Amino acid sequence: MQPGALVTEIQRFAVNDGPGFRTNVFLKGCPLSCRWCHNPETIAPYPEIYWKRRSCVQCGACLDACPRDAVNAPIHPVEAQKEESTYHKIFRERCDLCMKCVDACRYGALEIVGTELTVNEILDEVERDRPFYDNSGGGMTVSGGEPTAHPEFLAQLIEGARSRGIHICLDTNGYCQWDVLGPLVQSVDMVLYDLKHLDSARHAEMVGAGNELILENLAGILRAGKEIWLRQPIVPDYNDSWEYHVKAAEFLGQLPGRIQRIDLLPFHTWCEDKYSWLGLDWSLRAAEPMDPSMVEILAEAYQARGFAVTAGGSGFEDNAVRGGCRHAP
Amino acid sequence: MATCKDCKGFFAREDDQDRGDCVMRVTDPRQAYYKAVPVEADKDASKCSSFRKR
Amino acid sequence: MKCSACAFEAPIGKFRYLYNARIDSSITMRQCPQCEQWLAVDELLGEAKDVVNPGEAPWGKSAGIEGLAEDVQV
Amino acid sequence: MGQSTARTEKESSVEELKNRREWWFVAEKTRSKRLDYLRKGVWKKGAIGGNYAPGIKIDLTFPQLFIDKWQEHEGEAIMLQKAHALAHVLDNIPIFITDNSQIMGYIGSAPHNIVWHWQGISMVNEEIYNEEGIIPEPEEESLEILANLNDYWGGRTAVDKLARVLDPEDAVKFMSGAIGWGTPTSAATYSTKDFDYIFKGFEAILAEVEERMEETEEKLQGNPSPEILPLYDKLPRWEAMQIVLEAGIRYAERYARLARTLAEHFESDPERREELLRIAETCERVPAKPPRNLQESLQFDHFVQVLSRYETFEGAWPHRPDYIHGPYYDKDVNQDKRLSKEEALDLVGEHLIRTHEVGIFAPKWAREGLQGITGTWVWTMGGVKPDGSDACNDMTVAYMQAARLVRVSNPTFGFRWHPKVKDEVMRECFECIRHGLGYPSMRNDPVLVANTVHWYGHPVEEARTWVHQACMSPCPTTKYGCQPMRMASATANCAKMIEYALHDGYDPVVNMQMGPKTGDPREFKDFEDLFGAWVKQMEWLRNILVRTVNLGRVKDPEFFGRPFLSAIYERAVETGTDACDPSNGDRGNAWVTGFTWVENADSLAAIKKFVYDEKKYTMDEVLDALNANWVGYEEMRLDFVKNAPKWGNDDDYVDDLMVRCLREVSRHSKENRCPSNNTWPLLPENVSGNIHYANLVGALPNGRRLGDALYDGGISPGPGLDKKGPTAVLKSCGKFDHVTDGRAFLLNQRLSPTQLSGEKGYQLWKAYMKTWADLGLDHVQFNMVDDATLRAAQKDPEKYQEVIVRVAGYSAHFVDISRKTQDNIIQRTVQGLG
Repeated sequence: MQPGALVTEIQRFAVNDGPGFRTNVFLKGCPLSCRWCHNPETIAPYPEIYWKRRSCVQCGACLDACPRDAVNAPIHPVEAQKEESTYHKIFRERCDLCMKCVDACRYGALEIVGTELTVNEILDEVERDRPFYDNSGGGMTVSGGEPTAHPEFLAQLIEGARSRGIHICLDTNGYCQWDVLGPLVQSVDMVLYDLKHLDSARHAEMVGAGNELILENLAGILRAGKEIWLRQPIVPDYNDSWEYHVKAAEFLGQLPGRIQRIDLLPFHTWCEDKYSWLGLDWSLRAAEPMDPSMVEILAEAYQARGFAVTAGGSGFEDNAVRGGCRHAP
Repeated sequence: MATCKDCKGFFAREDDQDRGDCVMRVTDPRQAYYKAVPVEADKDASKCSSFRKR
Repeated sequence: MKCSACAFEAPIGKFRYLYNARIDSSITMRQCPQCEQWLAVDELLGEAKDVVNPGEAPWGKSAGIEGLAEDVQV
Repeated sequence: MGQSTARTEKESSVEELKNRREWWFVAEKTRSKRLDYLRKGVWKKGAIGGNYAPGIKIDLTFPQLFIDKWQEHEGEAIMLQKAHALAHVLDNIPIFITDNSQIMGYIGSAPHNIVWHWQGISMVNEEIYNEEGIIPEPEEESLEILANLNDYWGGRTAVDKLARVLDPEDAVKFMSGAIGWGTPTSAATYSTKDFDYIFKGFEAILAEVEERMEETEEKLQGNPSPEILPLYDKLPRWEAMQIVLEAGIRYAERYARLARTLAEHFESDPERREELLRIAETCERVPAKPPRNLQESLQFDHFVQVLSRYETFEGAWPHRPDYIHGPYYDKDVNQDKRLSKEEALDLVGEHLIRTHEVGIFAPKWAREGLQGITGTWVWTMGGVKPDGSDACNDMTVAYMQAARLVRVSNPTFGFRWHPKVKDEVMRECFECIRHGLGYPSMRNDPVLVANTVHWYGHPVEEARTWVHQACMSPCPTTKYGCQPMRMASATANCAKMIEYALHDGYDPVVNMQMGPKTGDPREFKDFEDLFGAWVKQMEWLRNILVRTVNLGRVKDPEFFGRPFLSAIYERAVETGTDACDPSNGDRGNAWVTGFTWVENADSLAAIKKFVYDEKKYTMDEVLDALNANWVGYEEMRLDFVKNAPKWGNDDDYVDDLMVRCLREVSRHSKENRCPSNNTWPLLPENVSGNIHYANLVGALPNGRRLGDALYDGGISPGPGLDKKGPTAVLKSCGKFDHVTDGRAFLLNQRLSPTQLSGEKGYQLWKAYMKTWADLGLDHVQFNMVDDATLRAAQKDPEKYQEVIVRVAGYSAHFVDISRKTQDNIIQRTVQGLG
């Protein structure tokens, strides 16, 4: 039996995560805890339970099934579904994730998120969209969570994809020792690299760790000459000022190598359901989603320094489309 | 007796003066158009609501 | 099953089946034989959950091309 | 100040409207005044919610003029009798010229009138009494006219006559409504037309007819022999052709006369006066003689379409206008510079409008199937020339641009994609899709040309001339390729195949033994037994439909008669036959339209997995659940829906079954033969049969109950059951061969405007289409989920269960997510950032 890793989703037809049509493999587990995280189900390195309030009829079957009294008693579904309701089905602190409640649910309201898959299981699925990769310069994007949190598995996944001739994109937050990250970076075709804040204290405040290692690794990747797209999530009142981006552009311009593209990703709140499905409170729940035109203004700070920059990070922007398969003769 | 050929809207055919077109302007709720219906020149027009003496 | 509009009671089959909300959900539309009200029914529990008012196109928009170029006239 | 500022304001507001994707208003602001007037002048002829718009009236002048002459010629050969009646109509029906218009011809005596074709089925004729509001005033008088017409035609219509020769058992089953629909007669039909031939001009065809008649009369005077006996019947047919062709020329001359009268006596505007004189000149020239410029070619085309729609109910509009008119556009705009691009666009836009405004009365049940439109008028664009080179031209582009300006829901376009299509043309297609028109549908030309050769043996050069015969099926437009009538009246309700296989041929919905007895499924020892039963039911169902339609086709010249269509069919002119007579060299281009097809694969897969592979349920349990319409078996039903493999997820378990089913049908398609001794392939599509049959198909193992809508689309997965996204759908659909496994396969896909905005949207779509082509699919059409739909989905979630929002890193059923998120997604959609 091959070793496996927890995967939350293998998403085909991804068009904003590297060049062309891609299949995103979301590995579960992340050492950082960004406050705006759009995939909160990928943070914990173990399977979790989604409770989808809109599917729940409050029948109580899960309550009967739970051996640890970790299930909240039924209330009227209308009450539970109210926008402002804080009701959640599972008491997370008492739950040991035995998943008996999920088995008992007949309405699909309880769902396990995180399935252990082997390298071959993942790649068999990824390979299914090969014709789309061939026509768009696409391939597999390993994402998370933080894929480098599973270095051995990731190395095998990359090796497997390479032997099958699949273009590989590593989507990483860079929070990883260089002796682990370096070889991984070397083995992929390109890197999507997150940059959250240049000020380490501000970084730590929102992300849960300082940025020194991340900036060091960024320089390392550039020195190695690997193709890299820098991804900057733009969060209101955090890293959305013009001055900040002028500085960031200056900083990036001085790094020891070329950044092929900078993607500015405007903050949105589409993930708030995932927080509520997990029973987590989200500190940014009340924040307003960002007006995308804001990002286009910020982009000018980078263009002024000659960077290729996108708002939204599409894999089909002019400068992203490579046309055809890299394996073509 | 008023006949079609006495009407302003009657236009005899070049190849046959006994026949012709009765041409009318019509305005409906969406558009305006001219309508033509073939008629005999000697047709009784005394009951025609759109008869206009030439 | 009991009609949530008029409280008429009969086996579920007596409530005329109309259609499903979605093939993979257990909520269906049925009609009360007494008051003719449309009901949203949970087929798992055999219970009327709610009264519903039918829309013009009960099956939703067809996924075909028809009608997409709306014939709007101002 | 003044003009330049005003222009800037106008432009910037157009820009704003574009950003807001308010395409209707963009069109209104950018089209010419003429097109704006003509577009807004259209009386909407399609029914909304089954009812005609206020003000729409049935044209009674037409049937009355017709019957006057028809009765006068009682007893003559049917084609001749009809020719006299039609000529009388064309000579006397009121005609009109709308302000600003340049293309003439309308079916009916006023713009708000629709024609009623009463010669098809008397049962349907009675439907007209159930209509409110469409009987012209004074109502009492009109009703009397209608009653007299119905009295006369009762028992005399084409289907009435056909019903008398059908096998009674077939007739009962065919008419049960459970297994098929359609009318096997050319009284309700559609035909492909060969404009290479037609554009010779009616005078040239008349000369040809004349020659044939002289030659034939000579033979009749010569040595008596059995060979000359059939010639006696040909003479009245040729005479009929002469009568209608001459009447067609006179009909055009009436417009010429009116235009001249207006120019000389009514019009004060010198520009319009000139236009009227040009109209007069045009209508004096065509259809008598070949067209010389774009206005003449469009006018000729439209006269032909109008004339054939006076002859019969044409429910589709097989056409390839860019190919036909392209050379004239090129000459006028590019070479002679007689027309500016804008002037040409006005003509092209009006061509769409003149087509859109055609209205034909249809009974309520048929209108409900075609919400909002008169017929499925799919025009064919692009493609290749007979020599295989790219046929796209400036006219292709002009039609796409005009479509975005006039935004009509009918006609729509089907685009023949091939590898040599230029990028600029692809962009035009994409713009139409992006503007939410829903068309063009994309057709894979190399695949469909090969398909046409495979099934009917058309020579490849001829196959390359194909147009959409109706919505989907390619048909060549050559002398022997043209199809005069709707052989697709063989329309199969395919879900019945699996339903009958599970009920020993008995139909539990209409309560009668329909198909053959294929055994009690409880006795089946393995899946192969069940599949064998399915094959037998499939064969039975196809056989009864094909038998009926074959008979209808052969009898059509006797029961209906097509003088005009025959006069523009080279092979009919040459042989003195009715165009519908299969003996005149017709190569056949028949197909069985397969409604509700995908349920078969999903149902078979569910049983194979749960009953035979995993033995999770017994056949007994399955049948009990189905017989109870799943009531009391909800948990089991959900298991069958969610945990059985479903088509469209790139899952070989069920996809292999789909392929196997199609291969069985294909084998049988070659065993069934049409009157020209050619094949009968299956063409899965639904139009709106998925709704129509909701109450006629019982519970199935895919989890449906009697009453539920069936899946939409011919090979589209069940709504909400395609869990793996659009690429997986294409992959599934690419597993069978679109050349040899069937005639054509309708696939609907939704894309979000967010993904398709900007240049990146085009690049994405292009790469997607390239893969679609590589996978060998023959068809795809895109439905953009616009923000209006999403707003409506918020208001009535139960009506929009299947709307899926797919954005970067996130996708969900729209109705599953919270209100706030929905609002945000709509906002994003409007702003257009991926």
